[in-house]
Amino acid sequence: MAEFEPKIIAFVCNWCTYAGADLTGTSRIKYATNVRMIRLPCTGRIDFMLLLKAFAQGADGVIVSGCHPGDCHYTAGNYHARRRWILFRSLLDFVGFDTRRVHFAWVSAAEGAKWAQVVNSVVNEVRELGPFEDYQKLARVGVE
Amino acid sequence: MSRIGVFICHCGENIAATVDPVKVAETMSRVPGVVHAVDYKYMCSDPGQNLIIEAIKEKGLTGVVVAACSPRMHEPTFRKVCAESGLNPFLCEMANIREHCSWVHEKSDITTDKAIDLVRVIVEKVKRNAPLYDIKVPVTKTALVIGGGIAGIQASLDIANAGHKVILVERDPSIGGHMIQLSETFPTLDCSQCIMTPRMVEVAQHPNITLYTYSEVEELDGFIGNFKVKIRKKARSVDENLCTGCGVCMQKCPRKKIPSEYEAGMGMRTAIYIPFAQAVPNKPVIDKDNCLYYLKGKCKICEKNCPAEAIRFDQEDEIIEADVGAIVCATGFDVLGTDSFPEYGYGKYKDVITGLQFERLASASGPTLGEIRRPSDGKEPETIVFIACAGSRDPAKGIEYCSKICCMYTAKHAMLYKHKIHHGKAYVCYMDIRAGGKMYEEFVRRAIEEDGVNYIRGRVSRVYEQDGKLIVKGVDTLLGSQPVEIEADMVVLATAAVANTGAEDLAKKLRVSYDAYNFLAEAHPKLRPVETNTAGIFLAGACQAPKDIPEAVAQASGAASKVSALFSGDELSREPVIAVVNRCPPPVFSTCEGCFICEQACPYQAIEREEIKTRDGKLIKVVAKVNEGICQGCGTCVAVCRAKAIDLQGFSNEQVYAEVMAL
Amino acid sequence: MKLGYYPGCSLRGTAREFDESLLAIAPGIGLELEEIPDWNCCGASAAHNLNRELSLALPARVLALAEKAGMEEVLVPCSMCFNRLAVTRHELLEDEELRKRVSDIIKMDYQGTARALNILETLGKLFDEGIEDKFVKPFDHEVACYYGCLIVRPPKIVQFDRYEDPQSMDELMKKIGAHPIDWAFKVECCGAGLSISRTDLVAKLSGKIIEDAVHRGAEAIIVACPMCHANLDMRQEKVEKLKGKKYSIPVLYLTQAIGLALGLEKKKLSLHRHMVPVVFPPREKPAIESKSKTKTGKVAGQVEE
Amino acid sequence: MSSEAAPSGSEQSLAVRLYDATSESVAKCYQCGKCSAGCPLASEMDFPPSQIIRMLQLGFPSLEEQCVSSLSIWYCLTCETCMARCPKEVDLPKIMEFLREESMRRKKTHPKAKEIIAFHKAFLDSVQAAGRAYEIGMIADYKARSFHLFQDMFVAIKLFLHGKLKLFPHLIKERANISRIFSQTIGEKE
Repeated sequence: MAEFEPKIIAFVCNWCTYAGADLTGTSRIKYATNVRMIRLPCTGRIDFMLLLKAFAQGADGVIVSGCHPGDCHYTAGNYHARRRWILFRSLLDFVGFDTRRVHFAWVSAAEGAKWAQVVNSVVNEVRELGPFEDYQKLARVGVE
Repeated sequence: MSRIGVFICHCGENIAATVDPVKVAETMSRVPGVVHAVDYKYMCSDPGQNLIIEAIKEKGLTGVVVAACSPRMHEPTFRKVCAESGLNPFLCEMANIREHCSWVHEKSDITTDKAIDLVRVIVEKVKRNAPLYDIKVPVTKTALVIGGGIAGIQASLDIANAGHKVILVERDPSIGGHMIQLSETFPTLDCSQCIMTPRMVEVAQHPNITLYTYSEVEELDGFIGNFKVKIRKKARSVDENLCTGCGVCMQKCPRKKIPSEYEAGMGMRTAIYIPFAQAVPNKPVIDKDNCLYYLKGKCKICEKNCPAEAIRFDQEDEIIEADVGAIVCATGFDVLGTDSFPEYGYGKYKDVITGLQFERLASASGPTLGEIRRPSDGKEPETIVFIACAGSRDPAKGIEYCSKICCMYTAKHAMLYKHKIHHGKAYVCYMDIRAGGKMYEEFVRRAIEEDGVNYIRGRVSRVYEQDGKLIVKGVDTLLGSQPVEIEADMVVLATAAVANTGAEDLAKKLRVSYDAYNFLAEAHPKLRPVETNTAGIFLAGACQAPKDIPEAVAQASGAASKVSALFSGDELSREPVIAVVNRCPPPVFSTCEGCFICEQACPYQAIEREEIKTRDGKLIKVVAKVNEGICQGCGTCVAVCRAKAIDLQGFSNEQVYAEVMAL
Repeated sequence: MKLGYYPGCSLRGTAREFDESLLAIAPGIGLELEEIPDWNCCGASAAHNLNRELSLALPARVLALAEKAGMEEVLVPCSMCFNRLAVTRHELLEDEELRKRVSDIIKMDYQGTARALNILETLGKLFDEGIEDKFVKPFDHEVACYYGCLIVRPPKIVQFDRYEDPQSMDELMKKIGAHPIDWAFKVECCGAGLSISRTDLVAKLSGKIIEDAVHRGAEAIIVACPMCHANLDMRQEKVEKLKGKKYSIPVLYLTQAIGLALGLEKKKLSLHRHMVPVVFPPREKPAIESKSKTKTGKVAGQVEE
Repeated sequence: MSSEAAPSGSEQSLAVRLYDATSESVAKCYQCGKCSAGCPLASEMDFPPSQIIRMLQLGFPSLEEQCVSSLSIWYCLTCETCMARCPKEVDLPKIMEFLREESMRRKKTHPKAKEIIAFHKAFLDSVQAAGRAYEIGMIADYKARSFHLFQDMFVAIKLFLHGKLKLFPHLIKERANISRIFSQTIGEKE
């Protein structure tokens, strides 16, 4: 079987990271194809159930990326996101979820190259971790 | 069942080179709900757009997905296309298969597969899009201008001349600000009062301007186009309508030895006073802290002598409420207290004065009628030393930043001194000369070359008095840092410009942000210098940072034009991407529990409280309500809502989850 | 008030009159002093001219000793010692790593609880407790209060008085009936550590100070620092040579002035140890004043005899 | 910053080593000159304080050489006037202290500083020996070092007559402790 290709879902804010990824494109910087981007107005919009949903859908890793602290288009959204993430992560830890599969990043509209590098590094890291099957297993248990 | 049309763009080779559009279109056509899927070389071209228009008409599409470049590029284009053909523009979305796919990956099936995923995601979203309509906010076409200095005056006049109403609020008894205190202005040396007073009169007489002096902004509510302001009109103890400004009261007032604010302490005033001859309005106020009647309960001499019987000791503060659509903040600056400079002996030695005090000495309307005389004994100073950066660029005792105006006004001071006392010696102890500006450098050179002002590079360490002389211990860093001692008759400190007192409180009242030095913060340092990050509130003049007159005036006109633009229509219309609280009737079933976590999360204080009552007015519960004028649509409230009672139009939970499920 | 006491070397040598006069007035003003056992030299300007760690280790030992003796506040009359102790405490508390290193050098663990008090703030506190009535013989003279450089510096660390134009000593002097003059050299440097090695420079600097004090009609210079005293008193001859003038203006430790006001006789205050004799030429005054000031005449007289 | 540090470290610029040793950065200084303006001895110095800083800022070996071999660093009275008034709160006394040590290590002390160093050494010797400064011994020692045998003789005699000079040093008990302090810092008495 060919090398495992992880499936990465990225939740990005419209003003910084989405634009940053556009810049990656306009500057033709190549990066791994594994990532699928979902555009939101602000990382503050991210309800962390979305992350669980992503994993339930078979994602092997998730990227959450928004504006740098202080640069939020909505002044404070990214702070709220970060605060909630800190709590949420400890919950995930508690239930034995490998939080290395969730990657938090700050990519501004000017950081095209950084976006490519973030994606690549996450893809490699998750490739190391291998496919995420715990949920499927659990689901199956539920079925049987 | 939704009928989605999918349009795949080749963007010439830009997409087609690495992604196979045909395959994408073909795959999409098999997605349930997709009734139409085509690819074309240039979707944004007229023929491309026509494909969409026709499809909408023929197939009766309920949603359109254009898979092409970034929505940041062409979303408006395609939404317009939909609108023209009768489809609600918000039912049209773009899948970004160029910047996020074709340009960043090599040609391969994987790349095409990714493109397919990206399109499918948007298709699933659009299936759940609801028609949205731009939000219209009415605009009250009255501007509030806070601060009656040159910036506030300029802004008021510009807005008023554009045909809009203006309310100008000034804290002091008269408008005029710092500029009216100045003697002559650099680099042209024209008399400040001569150019200022006509503007002040114009303000007073302008039909569109309502002037409230001796007043302050008490409270502000509302949002862009719809602010509600409370203004406290402090009691003057004088009936302005009766008072003729004859000035008898001031002649009779027994309290004559009160340091005048206008004269920066170089002259005296009475307890009932008009700050200066050209004051607008030319009506006195009673300074309650110094008036014998208010202090001791007896005197009332002014009342006895007032021919117009205008004195009102029992007058009380008045609260004026007004609706305004925009606000210009022009509260100006203050000069740093020099008590932080014991080594320069300000306050200890009479003849060590501040730049502002020198302005009064040099001003024809000043206490010495424009003659430079030292405060201690009224003698003409034979030798005068100007110390630059007294407080500026001094993190230890003053402020870290450069006050910007001092280099120029110090050069002006030295020049004025030389013009008035030809034989006198003028020294300027400076660190750097910062004379960036039209005709500024030339001005400084003129002071040095033509008027023979002696510039010494080096900070002064200490000033002390000996035998009636002020010994200035300086240094010349251009002479190998040799200590230099000057026996001066008078020393002038170029005191730093700092944020005005109360700037912080005002900023909090207006909900605009301010920097570490309490200067009000602009929305963007380069591209939005007159806006604040609160929509509808603009900045003018030195309340934002130290500025000289031309800069302050320019920014004031800038702010005025922003306001005029805002007032050009009867309504503001804005994108409907905002949060809404679920309110399915009957109200009892509103899923909002009223926990108001959203209230704390909202960066814009856009969450309001709404009481749900029965018909007979019994309170059922309090729920959240989003003020659509204020909400900017970040969606933070949606994420924190436990009951999932708030949703974000255009990025609803349903839509976003559907996107994830599509992967 | 009970305080730890660190006299420092000079108060046991060239500046013994400072020590002696302080101990002499202590009971009178309700001050109880307990000397730090086995204290050592603070290193003064020498140590921190030659080696930084030494300049910290020596004072650190003193402070550590005080701490061991359970002293929280230590009176340090010599302002050089005071400066060294205050700065050392500050630096060690700022930099834990440094504190460990120094603690290791001195083989004692200095925690930073013991802190140095200078003579001015100490007397200030005592005088606030209303002991004016004890000053039976007002020290009725025009005096120039000379603070020297180190008692108010570095402002950020010592955080005491107005560092450019200090007032604390002037206040003390007013309380004992003296008339402090307003002059310009309160905190100018006298030449301090160069006293022996570069007398010429010292004479130059001290010259300015004496000149201004005399010029503004001071009858005495009041000091709170052995260095200053040495340079203004011991070196006054040298200064006179340099300036080609005779000043012979007495230089008193403030403790001595206070002692005189308390009515102690000059021997107990070791006025005899000065190079410049402590005498006040009788001032000719306008008739009206002379009445009110007759008492003064006596005081001056007693000082002279 | 103890004197054992190898002189070889001097390949690094003085400014950098100064920072490592005292966390004082000369880059802070913007050369306003206020220190030189206030320094009581600026006019006597070969390089006024602000110039010393400037030379460190530029950091050319030749300039650093001039710094450590300057007379200024020995004339500094550590009266701290400069620091009290410096707008950037540069701790000049500390920097001077560092330069003096450097000067000694490089054996580049200014000839005119002979007496000053001699005095400081003498002072410390007496402290090292007795734990406290002991004037007669100190002065004798100083004269031996400085060869100013007769300077101040009269003053000394006067001092003695005024009972200000004790014939015998006061020895503290824990002298071992003191000598440890010395050996740990400036090393053995030469």
